[in-house]
Amino acid sequence: MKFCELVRKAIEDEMDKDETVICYGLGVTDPKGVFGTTKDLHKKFGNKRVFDMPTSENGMTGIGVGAAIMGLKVIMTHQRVDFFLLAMDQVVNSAAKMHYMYGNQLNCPIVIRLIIGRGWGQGPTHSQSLQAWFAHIPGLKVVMPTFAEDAYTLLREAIQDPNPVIYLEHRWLHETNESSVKGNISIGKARICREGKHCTIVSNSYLTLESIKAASYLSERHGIECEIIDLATVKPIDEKTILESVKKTRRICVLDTGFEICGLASEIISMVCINNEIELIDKPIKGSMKDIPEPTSYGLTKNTYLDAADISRKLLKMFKETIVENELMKLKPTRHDIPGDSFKGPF
Amino acid sequence: MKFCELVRKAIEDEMDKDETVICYGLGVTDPKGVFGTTKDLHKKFGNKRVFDMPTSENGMTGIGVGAAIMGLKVIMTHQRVDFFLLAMDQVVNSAAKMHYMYGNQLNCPIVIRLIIGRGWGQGPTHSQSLQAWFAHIPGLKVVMPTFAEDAYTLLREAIQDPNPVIYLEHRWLHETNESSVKGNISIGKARICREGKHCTIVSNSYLTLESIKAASYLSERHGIECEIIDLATVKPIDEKTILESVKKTRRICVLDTGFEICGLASEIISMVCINNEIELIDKPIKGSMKDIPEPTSYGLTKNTYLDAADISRKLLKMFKETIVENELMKLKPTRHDIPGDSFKGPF
Amino acid sequence: MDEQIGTKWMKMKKESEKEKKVIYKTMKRIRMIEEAIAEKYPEGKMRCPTHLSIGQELTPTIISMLTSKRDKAVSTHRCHAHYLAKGGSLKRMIAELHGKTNGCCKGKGGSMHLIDMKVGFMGSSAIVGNSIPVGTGIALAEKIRKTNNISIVYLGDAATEEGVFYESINFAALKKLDILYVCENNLYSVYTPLKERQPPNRNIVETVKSMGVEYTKNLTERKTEDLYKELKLVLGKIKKNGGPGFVEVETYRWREHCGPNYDNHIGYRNESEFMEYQKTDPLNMLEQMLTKEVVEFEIWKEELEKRISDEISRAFEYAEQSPWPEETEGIKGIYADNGSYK
Amino acid sequence: MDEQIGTKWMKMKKESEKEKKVIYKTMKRIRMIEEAIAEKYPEGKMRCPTHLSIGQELTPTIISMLTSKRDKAVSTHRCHAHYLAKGGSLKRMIAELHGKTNGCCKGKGGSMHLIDMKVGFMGSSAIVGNSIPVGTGIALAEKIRKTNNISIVYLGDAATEEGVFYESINFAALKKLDILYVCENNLYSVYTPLKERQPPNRNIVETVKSMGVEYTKNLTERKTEDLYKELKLVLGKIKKNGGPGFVEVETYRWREHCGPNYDNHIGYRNESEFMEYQKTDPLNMLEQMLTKEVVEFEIWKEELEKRISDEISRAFEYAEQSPWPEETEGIKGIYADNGSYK
Ligand SMILES: Cc1ncc(C[n+]2csc(CCOP(=O)(O)OP(=O)(O)O)c2C)c(N)n1
Ligand SMILES: Cc1ncc(C[n+]2csc(CCOP(=O)(O)OP(=O)(O)O)c2C)c(N)n1
Ligand SMILES: [Mg+2]
Ligand SMILES: [Mg+2]
Repeated sequence: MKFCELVRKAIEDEMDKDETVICYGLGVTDPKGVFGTTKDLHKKFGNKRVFDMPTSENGMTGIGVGAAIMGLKVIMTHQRVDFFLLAMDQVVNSAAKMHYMYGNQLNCPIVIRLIIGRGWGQGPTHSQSLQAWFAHIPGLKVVMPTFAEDAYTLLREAIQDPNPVIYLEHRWLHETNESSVKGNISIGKARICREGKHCTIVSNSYLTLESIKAASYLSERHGIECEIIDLATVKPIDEKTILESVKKTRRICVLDTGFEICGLASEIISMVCINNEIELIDKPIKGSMKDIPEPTSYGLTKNTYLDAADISRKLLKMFKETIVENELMKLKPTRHDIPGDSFKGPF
Repeated sequence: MKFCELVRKAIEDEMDKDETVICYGLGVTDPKGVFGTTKDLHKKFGNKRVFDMPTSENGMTGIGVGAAIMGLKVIMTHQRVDFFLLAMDQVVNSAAKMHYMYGNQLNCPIVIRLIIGRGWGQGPTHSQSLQAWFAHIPGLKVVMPTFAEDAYTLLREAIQDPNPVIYLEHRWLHETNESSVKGNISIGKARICREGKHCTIVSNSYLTLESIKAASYLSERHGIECEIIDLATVKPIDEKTILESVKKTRRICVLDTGFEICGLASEIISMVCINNEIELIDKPIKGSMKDIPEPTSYGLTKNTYLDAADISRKLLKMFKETIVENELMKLKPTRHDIPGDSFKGPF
Repeated sequence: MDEQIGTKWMKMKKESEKEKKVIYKTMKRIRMIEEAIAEKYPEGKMRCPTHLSIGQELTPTIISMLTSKRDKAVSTHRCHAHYLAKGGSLKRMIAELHGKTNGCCKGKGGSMHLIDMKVGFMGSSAIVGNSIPVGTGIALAEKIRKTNNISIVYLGDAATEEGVFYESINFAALKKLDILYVCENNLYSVYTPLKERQPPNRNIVETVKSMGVEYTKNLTERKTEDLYKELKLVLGKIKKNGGPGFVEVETYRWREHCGPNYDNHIGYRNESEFMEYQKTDPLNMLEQMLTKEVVEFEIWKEELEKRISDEISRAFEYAEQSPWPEETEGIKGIYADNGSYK
Repeated sequence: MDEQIGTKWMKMKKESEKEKKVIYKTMKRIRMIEEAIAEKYPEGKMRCPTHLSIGQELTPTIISMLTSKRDKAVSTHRCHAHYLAKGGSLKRMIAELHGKTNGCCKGKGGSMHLIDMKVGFMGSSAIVGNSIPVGTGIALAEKIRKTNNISIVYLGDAATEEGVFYESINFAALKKLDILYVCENNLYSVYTPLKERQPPNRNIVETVKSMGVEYTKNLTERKTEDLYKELKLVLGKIKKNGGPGFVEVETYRWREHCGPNYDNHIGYRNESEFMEYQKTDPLNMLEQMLTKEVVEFEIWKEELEKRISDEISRAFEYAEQSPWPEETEGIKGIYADNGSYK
């Protein structure tokens, strides 16, 4: 099953099991059902539990919080992270703090699904990937699945989590059906999705798929064995898994879909570098989105995103290996603004 | 002159010089004039240029943006950073991106003054220090003055800056009148406010005053000479000044008034650690706000904030010096929730 | 709306005496508690921003009389009267103001974050407008659960300037939620009068009505009888027919916005305006009326005052003797599952 | 408001022929441009989310006729008609859709971010509601500068669900800004009909009026004559007396929300509703009328279509031949002073 289908199935299964679960958001009940992730759920569960909503992001977040503290389990969806900027007051000043601020008397089980846009000229206001913002705020959990099966498992867990959980879906993952590597996953636990002894790559979301491609290439052509840690949960970060891996590899490359300044990659690098038990062989590598608003033009986005070729290049430099450009070119997609046939715009 | 008076003077001087400058915000024209920082300005400049506003943070930010792209220079004030969470859409999706997104045809000269609350039980929603959020967003500048004279210089420059500038004032600095050390300051330039060869302390806002106390103690009693860099501008970060200092001292302690995860301190540590020209002698030290919502109770805030004693302790550990607790205790304020007589609540 | 309600309840038959006394008792109690806080605040033991409700006791008093503990309420920075009228624990409130471990939020919330879920008081927020959608979501949950409980949302006049107010009203009307929005218009937001924030021809009641809210009304605390009748009517209709209601109630804050003092001297409002409102203070007016109407009211009143006064003393004692929270408590309870920090 | 305006303008004296032809010309041009975009979009050269204005040309056409280039306008994701009616450069718009360096945003903005400051088109935003306060701030600046220019804010029906709409209206009324808010109600937000977002008894015009906006009106594009008269009246009053205005105009989008296709088959709206609106399409109706009224209209029309068609071809040629932006352009222009990235 595809990522989007498994997101839908996670919601369906939880709604089946637990009648306190409700689900709403713009487009949730429309014929497209948020890229298929909520399609026809209202037909099964009725419009009391599954509904579309007014375009009122802040209000609807507060309403979700109110319903959640009354014991409903709330799933709210936004088609882009960017739209959710309107709701920061409710997510930061209400959802994140309530359990603490009211002396643990109530809790706020709300899952906020946010979709990260990419490609086909999404441009500056349809492509932001703000996990660092959410991770910065005490009281939130932040989940960012990569593999379709993990999306399922983590969403089910997020719905049952007694805390507010920000659940970030990458638009380019919706049509994928990568199954996860073996082993269980749960919130707070990163996934080692490739073992290796030379360098640890910490990555998340769509970038993990690029990392895997890069790692195969590096292994086959250069004998460099990367260990890939797919974060899966951005907060709380699975410090233990990361540190253990780095203790072994003594090299680290951190990749993140968000902006570079005060971003997640810097956090992880800092975490590794202040740790007393780790002595790195090489300087850490950081790969994030440049500190620029994303342009729209096909002509300008060519080098906006890191792909397997860029990642390989970074690692080859670290290992002082010769870079064979035309091999790297083969790691690039035909069209840089679409992942393949699965998504061709416009939205 | 005090910090708050110099903030006021900066606004007054710019309004005198440049009639396109306008200034508004909740309480701007009231008898208290935002802790004295805008007192009576409306009497001099009239209510077209200086006015109070409805409690509509997001709308009023967009309105400021609209006025700014028309060529007015806008100063907007909020009494707490926390209230401004309502306006993230306008600051991120409009102000920060407009110049870029519209192909450089217009620009958005708006200064957003935000006050960081502290002490007297300000609690979870009146004490947040979110500079990392703003620094994360391409297109914003972020200024955070420590010294009264710098507050003046940087605010004047911010008002004339053609870009949106977030200007963060710490509530505990308003009544201070520390004059800055010699040398010019400007946006993008950090201030070395103490020279030293053993360790670089990068700090900001009120924490710099604590760092200075700690550094004196460390120098006098332990012969440890800290170089203190007061960031002054949080974005763009003055990488050069920091790196040059660390090249010399080969040790770094980064202090920040914000939360620890994906915060400014992690960013600076990561920046230093990925730099090829720097080899540290000791692991970097990080000092930020713990990943918890701030509690209200006097009994719970005792160890919430770093003070000169905490900073000294961290550095003594780094240098493996003996820690004399009763000496450190003398570096602590009498009441941990007030800076002294200058601020005694309630707001 | 029913146009019959002008009838002078206050001058009506004996049965109403009981209600009047209940109102008086609740108001008086809140007033005395708030005055005690004001008196003791300068001692510096209640170390948090504190917004007193003195002058604004009547509306929450009546609303809580007309609703039950199963009905829910949320409130603002100025939440003491709402909390107390709803039946929130006095001891735990005073302990909270002292930052003590027996406080209603274990000291983590302070004066602006009161909560007592046992009586349906679901919390207050220090961010203007912030609790409006939360109260609306509470009503949504009640509706989904088919409980027939009403959600009360208290808000100030400035909160109607926040966009989230309209977003919430729209949703409540769309989903026909059983909710009453109570806008206590005390003419000021901090030191800023209405005219600097809203146009003079503004009519919030009309606005809310045009947005699809059926029961709306403009009220004032200067007319206790009408206020009681109207609130009874509105709440009755919500209970019976369902759907949202909105009332705007004119009221007046006596002391400074935040803190224990009077502040007429600083110049943002007229002494004469203040005097006018003091003259028509609902508590005093009610007291005068009861003095005339009720036999041996003075004796009853003295006893009442004594009782309240004792209760207040006990609450402060309780708060002062209540232990400080353990220091480690501060790093606990960030998450609901595994409470502690790292 | 003036109640005289019902007079049948369309049936009036010859002088109006000129206006009608101007309206027709502008609408027709926008329609043809949008249809050309729809036709070419599947070629995959315009690689950005694109929201067509087909069916919604009339209101911006009239408004731009009645205002000047000195007056300002801001718009939404569905901005093509607003931009073109205001006089925005066609070539630079098509180049922008192609992501080329001669695009009106140098390719950085795309279809949802059009701007042409020379004609007072101050930009559009892809975030629902986002440009409403920005347009309000523009009006504030004009007021402070005493220019007497009007600010036009275009918004969709869903944008009235965003709190910032009310915040902006309140401020415009408070400061008596010279601004016209134009809500184009096309009954849908993406695939969601009004009834799932707003209560049935909702009346946005009343709401805005109650908030202190003097000139408000409910209008429809189905009555071209009334629409013209009313907009003229409202804009005239704003120019003359100052202060804000608000109109809600019923309109209808023909194609899918985002993209070039028809989408009635997917089931969110009725084919019959669609047919009804097509029957009363203002452009067709105007064309029928002009056919009857104007001598040799067919010839004039053919020439017009030819001219527009040529213009469109030239614009697409211009766009396709326009160079891609240099790759380094992407990292330039983050700040207004020293444009480049690091
Ligand atoms: C979002 C936000 N903006 C500003 C403030 C600062 N503030 C605290 S109370 C207050 C006044 C609110 O006035 P009103 O709603 O009328 O309530 P009142 O104090 O009169 O009871 C303001 C502006 C805040 N707490 N939150
Ligand atoms: C804040 C925000 N929420 C949601 C969206 C997604 N979105 C894009 S267009 C649109 C529909 C808006 O409807 P309306 O305002 O009626 O304009 P129309 O498309 O009908 O012209 C929505 C919901 C967005 N862009 N911004
Ligand atoms: Mg008030
Ligand atoms: Mg619409």
